[in-house]
Amino acid sequence: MDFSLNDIQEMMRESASKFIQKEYDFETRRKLSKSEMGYSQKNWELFAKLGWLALPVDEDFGGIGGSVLDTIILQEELGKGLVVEPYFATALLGANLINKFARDDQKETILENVIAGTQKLTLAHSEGHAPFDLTQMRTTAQKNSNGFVLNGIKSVVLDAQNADMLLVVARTSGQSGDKNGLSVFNLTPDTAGMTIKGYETNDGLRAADITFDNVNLDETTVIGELDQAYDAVHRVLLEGIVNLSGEAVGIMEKLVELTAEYLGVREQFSAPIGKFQALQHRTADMFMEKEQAKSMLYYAAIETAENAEGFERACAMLKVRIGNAARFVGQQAVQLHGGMGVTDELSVGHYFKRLTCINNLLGSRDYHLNVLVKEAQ
Amino acid sequence: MDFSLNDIQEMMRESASKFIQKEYDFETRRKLSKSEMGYSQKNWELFAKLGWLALPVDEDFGGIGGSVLDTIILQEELGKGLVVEPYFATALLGANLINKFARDDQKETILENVIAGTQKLTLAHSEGHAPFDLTQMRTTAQKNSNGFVLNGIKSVVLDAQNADMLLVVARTSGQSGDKNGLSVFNLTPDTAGMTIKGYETNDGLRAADITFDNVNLDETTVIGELDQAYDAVHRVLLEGIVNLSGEAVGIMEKLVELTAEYLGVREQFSAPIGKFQALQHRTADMFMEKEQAKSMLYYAAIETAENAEGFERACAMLKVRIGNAARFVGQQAVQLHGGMGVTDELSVGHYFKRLTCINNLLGSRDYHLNVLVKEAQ
Amino acid sequence: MNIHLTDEELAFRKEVQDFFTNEFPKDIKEKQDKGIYLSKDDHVRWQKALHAKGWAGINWPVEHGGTGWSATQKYIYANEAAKANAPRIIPFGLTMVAPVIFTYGNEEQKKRFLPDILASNVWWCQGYSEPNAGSDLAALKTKAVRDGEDYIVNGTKTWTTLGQHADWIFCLVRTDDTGKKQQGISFLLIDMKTPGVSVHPIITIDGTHEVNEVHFEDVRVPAENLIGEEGKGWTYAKVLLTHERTGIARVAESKALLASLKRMVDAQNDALVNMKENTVFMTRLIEAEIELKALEYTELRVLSAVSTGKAPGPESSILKIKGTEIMQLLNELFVEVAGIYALPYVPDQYRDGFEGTPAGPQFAAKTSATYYNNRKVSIYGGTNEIQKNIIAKQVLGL
Amino acid sequence: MNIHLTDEELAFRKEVQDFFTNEFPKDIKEKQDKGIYLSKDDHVRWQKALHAKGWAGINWPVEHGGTGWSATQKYIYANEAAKANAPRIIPFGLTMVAPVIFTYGNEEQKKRFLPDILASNVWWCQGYSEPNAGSDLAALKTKAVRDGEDYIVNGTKTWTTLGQHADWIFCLVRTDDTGKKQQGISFLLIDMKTPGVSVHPIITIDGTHEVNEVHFEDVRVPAENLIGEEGKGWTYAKVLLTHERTGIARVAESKALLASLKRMVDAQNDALVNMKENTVFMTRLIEAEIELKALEYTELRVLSAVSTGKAPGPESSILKIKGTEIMQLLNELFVEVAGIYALPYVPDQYRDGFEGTPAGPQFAAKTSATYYNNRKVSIYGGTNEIQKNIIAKQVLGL
Repeated sequence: MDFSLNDIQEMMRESASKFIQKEYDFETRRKLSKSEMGYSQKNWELFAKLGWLALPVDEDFGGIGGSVLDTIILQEELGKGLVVEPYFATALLGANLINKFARDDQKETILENVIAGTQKLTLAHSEGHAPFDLTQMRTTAQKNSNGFVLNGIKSVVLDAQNADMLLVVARTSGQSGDKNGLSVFNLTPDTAGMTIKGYETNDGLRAADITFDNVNLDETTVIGELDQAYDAVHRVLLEGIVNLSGEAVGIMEKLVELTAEYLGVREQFSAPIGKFQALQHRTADMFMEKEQAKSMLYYAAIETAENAEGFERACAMLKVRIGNAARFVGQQAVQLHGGMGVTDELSVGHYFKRLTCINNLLGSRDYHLNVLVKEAQ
Repeated sequence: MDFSLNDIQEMMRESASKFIQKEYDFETRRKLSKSEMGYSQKNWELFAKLGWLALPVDEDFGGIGGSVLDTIILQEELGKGLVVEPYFATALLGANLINKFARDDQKETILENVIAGTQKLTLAHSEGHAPFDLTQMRTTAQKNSNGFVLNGIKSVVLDAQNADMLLVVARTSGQSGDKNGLSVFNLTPDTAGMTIKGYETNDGLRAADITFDNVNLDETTVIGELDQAYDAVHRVLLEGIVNLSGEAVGIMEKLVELTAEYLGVREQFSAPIGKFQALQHRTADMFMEKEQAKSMLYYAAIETAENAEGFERACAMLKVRIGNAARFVGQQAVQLHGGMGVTDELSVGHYFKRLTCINNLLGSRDYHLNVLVKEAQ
Repeated sequence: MNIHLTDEELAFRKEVQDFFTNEFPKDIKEKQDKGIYLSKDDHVRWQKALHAKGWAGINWPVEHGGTGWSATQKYIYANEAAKANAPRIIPFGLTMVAPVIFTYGNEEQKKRFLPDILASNVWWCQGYSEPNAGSDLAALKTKAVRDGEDYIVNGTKTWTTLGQHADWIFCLVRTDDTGKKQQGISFLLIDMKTPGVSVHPIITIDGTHEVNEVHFEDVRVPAENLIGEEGKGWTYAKVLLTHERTGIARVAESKALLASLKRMVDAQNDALVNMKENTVFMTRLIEAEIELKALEYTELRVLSAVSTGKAPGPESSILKIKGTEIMQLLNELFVEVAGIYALPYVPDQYRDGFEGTPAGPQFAAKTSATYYNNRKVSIYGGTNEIQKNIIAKQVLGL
Repeated sequence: MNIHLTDEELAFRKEVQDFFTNEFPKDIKEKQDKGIYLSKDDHVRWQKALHAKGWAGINWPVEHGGTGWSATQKYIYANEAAKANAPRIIPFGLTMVAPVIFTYGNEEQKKRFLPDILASNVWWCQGYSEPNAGSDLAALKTKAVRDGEDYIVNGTKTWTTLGQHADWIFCLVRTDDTGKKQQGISFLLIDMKTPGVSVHPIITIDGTHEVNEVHFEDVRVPAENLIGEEGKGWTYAKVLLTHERTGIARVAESKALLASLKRMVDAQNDALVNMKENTVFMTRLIEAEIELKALEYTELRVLSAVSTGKAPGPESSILKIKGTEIMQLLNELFVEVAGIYALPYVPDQYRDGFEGTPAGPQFAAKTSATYYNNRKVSIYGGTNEIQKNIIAKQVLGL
C-alpha cells in the first residue's frame, strides 16, 4: 500500500509544475486564451519535448506507456495552471483511442506525429442529447459501394477547430441502444460536406459543433475494426473522466490555496477576514471536499489502471464526487473572495468556470449519480 | 393577506401556552412519560374543559368547528411542552375521522364523549409496509352472514393501549391498490381475537402493535359507509401531517430558543461559546430552517383548510420541508449542546427524539419526496 | 390567517395583467423572452411606460407621485411583472436614492430631484462600497472636505452597477474621521459630469461590463447636495436598507424562473439530455420548488407583519439569504439542463442584433453567463455571511 | 501508487479470517449479530482471546508484547474485524493509556501496568473532560496537590465511558495553576478503589448507562503513579492524540454498516416499506457509499504517509470529521429503513436474555438507539468544530 509517486510520475509532476510556474502565470494564460488560436504553438512543441504527448502511448509505438495513474499527476499540475493547450483532446482522448483501437499501421503513422507534436487530434463523439452514452448516438455512417456516407451533428467537440485529425464516432450498423455497430472514422478538417463551427467556451478553451451533410468517406478512413468501436471509445471516455478529475483536483488545490491566502491578507473590521471562525470553517470544508475528491480520484485511477472489475462504476462514483466537490469549492472560493471573486481580473473566477465546464463534460454529476442509483434498484 | 391569529386561535394559543408554562415543566413531563399509563388523566380532563377536545368537531355536534388553521396553533404550543397526552390520536385522528365520516347517530354518541373527555380514540390504519398509503393495506374484513371477520396486523398504532375505542381501517372489498373497498370498524379494547401489544416509543409516548385473529364483528361496528372510507381517512391523514408539522414547528421554536440560551451561558476558552462565529451561523441556520418550515406549515394549512386543488401535494411538500428542518434543527441543537445534548437529563435530546419520530410517522420525508418526484416525471 | 384576495385586489390584478399585455413594448418583451441584454434606452423606455401609467413609484408615498400600494398590491404587481418577464426596475433612482431624498431631503431637494427620478429622466448609480470597505462598509474612506459652499471629494467607490450610464451618483462620504467610524459619514449627491469624476469598467466573470470603479479627484460638490445632516449618512442608509429588504427575496422572479425551468424540462429538447427522466435532477428541482414555496410564505409573513404596522425586523435577513440561495440554485439547474450546451461562450448570441444560428438551443446560450454573474447576489447588498451575523446578534441575541 | 497486497499480506489476511472464523466466541458473535449489548465479561473474554493470539496490542511495539504490525496489516485486520462483526476493543487501556505508559512511563510503571492491560486483566477508564472543561480541555480544574509521597486529588471528571466497570482511571490533573493553563497539567493514574473516588451514572438519550461522572474527594494517590514529569501531562496527551487519530475514521466499521444496510434494503422485509423502490432514499445511500469510499482512500493516504515515515499531520482531523459524519448518516439511513418500527422503545429487545417477539423486524429494534447514541461521535474526542479549527489554523494557516 503506497501512494507515493514513482519516478516517471515524479518527473512528470516536476516538469509540469516548473512549466506552470515559469511560463504560465495567469496573465500569460489570459492572453493565450484570448488569442485567435486560443493557445500557444510554442508551448505545444514544449509539451512534445517534455514527453507529455508520448505519455499515454505504448512503448511499442514510441510512447512512454503511462496509465491514468501517470496522466492524472500531469493533469493535476496542468489544472493548477488552467492550461489552454489542447492536451486533453489530443493526447488523452485522441491518441489514447488510436493507441487502444487503431490497426498497427494506423498507430504507427498517427502516433508518431502526435508524439512529435506535429499532429493534433480530437474525438468527436459527443452529441447534445448524449454527451457520454455512446449507444444513443444519432450520427450514422451508411455503407455504400464507395465506402460510407456520414450524416449527423456532433456537439461541443473539444478543440475541433485546431485539430489536424478528427476521430468521428458514428453508427455503422445496429439500433439505438446497441453497443455493437459503432465505428470510428478519421477525417481531416478539409473534408467536403463537413462544417466546423468553432467557438470559445466559458472556460476560455475552444470547442466546435460539427455538421456532417452526406460526407463521403472511403474505407481507408475507418480506424480499427468496423462496428467494434464501443468498448475502446467507452474506455477512453472513462479514462477521460479520470483525467478531467485529475485536472479538477489540481484546480481545487489551487482554489483552496488562493482562498486561504486571500483570507490572510484581506482585512475588514480591523482584522484579516481569515480570523472569522465562520470563514475558517468554510475554508476547512473546502479543504476537506478537495481531499475527499482527491482520494476518490486515486481510487478510480487505480481501479481503471488495473482494469479491475468495478472500474466503470468507480469512474461514475468519481464523476459524482468530483462534481460535488467542484461545485462547493468553486462557489465558495468565489464567495469568500467577495466582490473580487466575480471579477474577470482575478484568476479565481476562471478556475471556478473551468470546474463548472468539467462537470458538464462526459456526463454531469446528476447524470452519473442517476445511473448509479438505477443500477442499484 | 393576513397571517395574524383570529380570536379563537389566539385563545387556544394562550390557554395552551399558559398550561405548558404552569403545569408542564420538563420534570413533570418526564414523570408522566415514565408512569404506567404514560400521561395524566387530570390533564386530559383539563383539555376537555379548555375546549381543546372540541376544537376539530363540528358545531352541530357540540364542537368548535375549527380547521387545521386552528389546530396547528394549539399543536405548536403542545409541541413546545412535548405533551404526552393522547391528543393527536384522540382528537386529531380519531374524532376528526368520526366528525368527517361517521353517520350522524354515531357522531352524536361518540363525539359527545370525546368532547367531555370520557372517551379516548385512536386510528388504527398504519401497517409496517404502508404507514401512509392506505391502498396498500393488508388487513382484511371479510363479510359473512354474521357481519365481518377481521384479520391482519396494525403497526405502531398511536396510544392504542389507552384508547377506549379503536377505529380500525380494513379492506372489505377490491384489490390492493384500490381506493374503493376500504372500511372503518369501531372496536372496543376487550374485543375477542384482538391482541394489543403496547410499548413506549422513543419519544416517550405510547403506541402498540395490534393483531386481529379472526375477529368477529357485527354490522353495527361499521363506521360511516361501507367500502367508502378512503377519502375520509386519507384526508384525516393529510390533516395529520399538517397537525404533526404544527407540533414539529413548536418543538423547533423551542430548540432554537434553548440553543441560543445555552450558547449564551456556556463558557469555553473564557467566553460564552455564542461568541464563536461558526456557532452563531449554525444557530442562524437553525433559525432559518425553522422559519422556512413554519412558512410551509402555513401554506399547507391554508391550502388544506380551503380544500384547495393542490392541497394534497402541499401536504407532501410540507412533510418534506418539515423533515429537512427537523433533522437539521434537532441534530444541531444536540451538537451545539455538546456532551450535555446527548444526556437524558436535558430536555434537548427529548425534543430531538420527538422530531425524529414525527419524521417516521405518516410517511417519512424520503417517502413523500419520492412521491412528488415520481408525480413530476 | 387569510390569504384571499379581496374583490378590489382581484380587479387590481386584472388591471396589472392588462397593462402587461397592452403596454409592455413589444420589442423589449421580445428581447426579454430571448434573453437578450437590454440597452439603456430599453430600460428607460420601459420605466417611462410605467411612469405614464403612474406605476413608477411603487414604494413612494402618494404625495410625491407614488402608487401608495398596499403590501398585497405590491405582491400582486411583482408576481405579474415576473410572469410577463418584465425587466427589473433599475433600483438606484426609484428604489434607493428616492426614499432617502423624500424621507431626509429638504423641500428644495425633493423638488429638484424626485420628479426626474420618477420620470426616469435621470439615471442614478450608487456609491457605497470601496475597495477596502466591503462587508465593513463603515470603514469607507472617500473624503468630503468642506470648502466654503462646496465639498471637495476625493476617493474611490467600487461595484458601482451601471455607473457607465449614470448622470448622478449618491455617495456615502466621510466628513469626519474622528470618533466612531459610523458617525463621520454623510450622504452626498454628486453630478457625474463634475470635473474629476471618472468611471472605470470592471469586467465580471460572465464577460460583461455591469459594474465600475468611480474615482473622485478633487471633485467640487455644492453643499446643497448634502442630504440631511452632516454625519448622519450611515443612519439614513441603514434605516432604508432594512425597509427595502423585503423585495430582496425576489420571490416573484424566482417563481418565474422555476416555471420556465419546468417548461424546459417538460419540453424535452431533442438536442439535450432528457432531464425529466433523471430522478436525481428532478429531486433537486422539486426540492428547489419546496424551498421557494416556503420562502414565498416567509415573505408573505413579513409583508403581513409590515401591513399590520410592524416594521420588518432583522428577521428579513432570511429573505436575503434564502432568496439569493434559491436564485443561485435555479441558475445552476438551468446550467444542468443546458448540458454540454452550457459550454459555448458566444456572447453575441444574447446581445442585440445577433443574426446567426446559436450553438445549441436558444435558452442554453445565457445559462452559464447568468449562473456566473449571479454568484454576486450572495455577495452584494451585505454578504450572506453578514446577514447571518445580523440574525445571530439581533434575533438570537448571541 | 500501489494498493496491491503482497503475498505475505495476503497470507496474513487469511490468518486473520481464520482467526475470526475459529476463535471468535460463538455466543459473543451471536449477540453482536443480533445487536444485543455485550456485558463486561463478554468484552473481557473477547479481548483475552485476542491476547491469546498475540493480537491485543495492535499499536504496541513488539518489545512490550505488541504486534508490530505495519499500517497495511492494521488496515487488513480492521476490515476483517468489521466484516466479522467483532466487538470494538475497549480503547481506554489498550489504545489510550498504554501508549502513554510505554512512551513516557518509567520502567517500574511499564512492568507494573502494561502486562495487565495487554491481558485485559485490568479495566481502565479515562479522566480528561470536566463539566466546565469540554472543548476547552486545558481549562480543567481537578487538582492534585503534593503531600509527602502522595498527591491529594479533588475534582470532578465527566463523560467517563464505562467508568462503572473500571479498576483504574488515567487522569489529567492540575498540579499548578500559575502560568499558562496547559503547563500546569499532569498525567496521573488512579486506582478506582481508593477511598474518595465515586462514580455517578449519566444516562444518555438512548436510555443507556455508558458514561459517568467521577468525583474525587481528598483522594490520596501515590506520587509513583505520576507519568513522566509534573506539568507535562498536556504534551503527553496531545502527542498521542494525534497519533491515534487515524483509527478514528472507523472506516472498516462503516463499511460493515453499509454492507449490512444494503442487505436490509435488498431483503425488502415484508413488514417494512420497500426502500429499494424509493429513489430519493437510494440516492442518499449511494451518496453515502461514495463518501465512504473516498474516506477509505483518505485514510489509506494517511496510513501510507505514516508508513513511509511521515507523522500524520493535522490533516487527519478530516478523518475524525468525515468518519463521524458518515457513521451518523448511516445510522440515520437505518432509521429510515426501519420506518415506523424505529419508534418502539423496548430496550429489552436488545439486552441479553430477551425471549419475547420483538416489535417489528429484529434489526429495527436498535436503529433509533444507535442513531441517538451516536450523536456523541461528532462531539467527543474533540468536537468536529474543534477539528475544523485545527484544519483552519494548522493546515490552512488562518
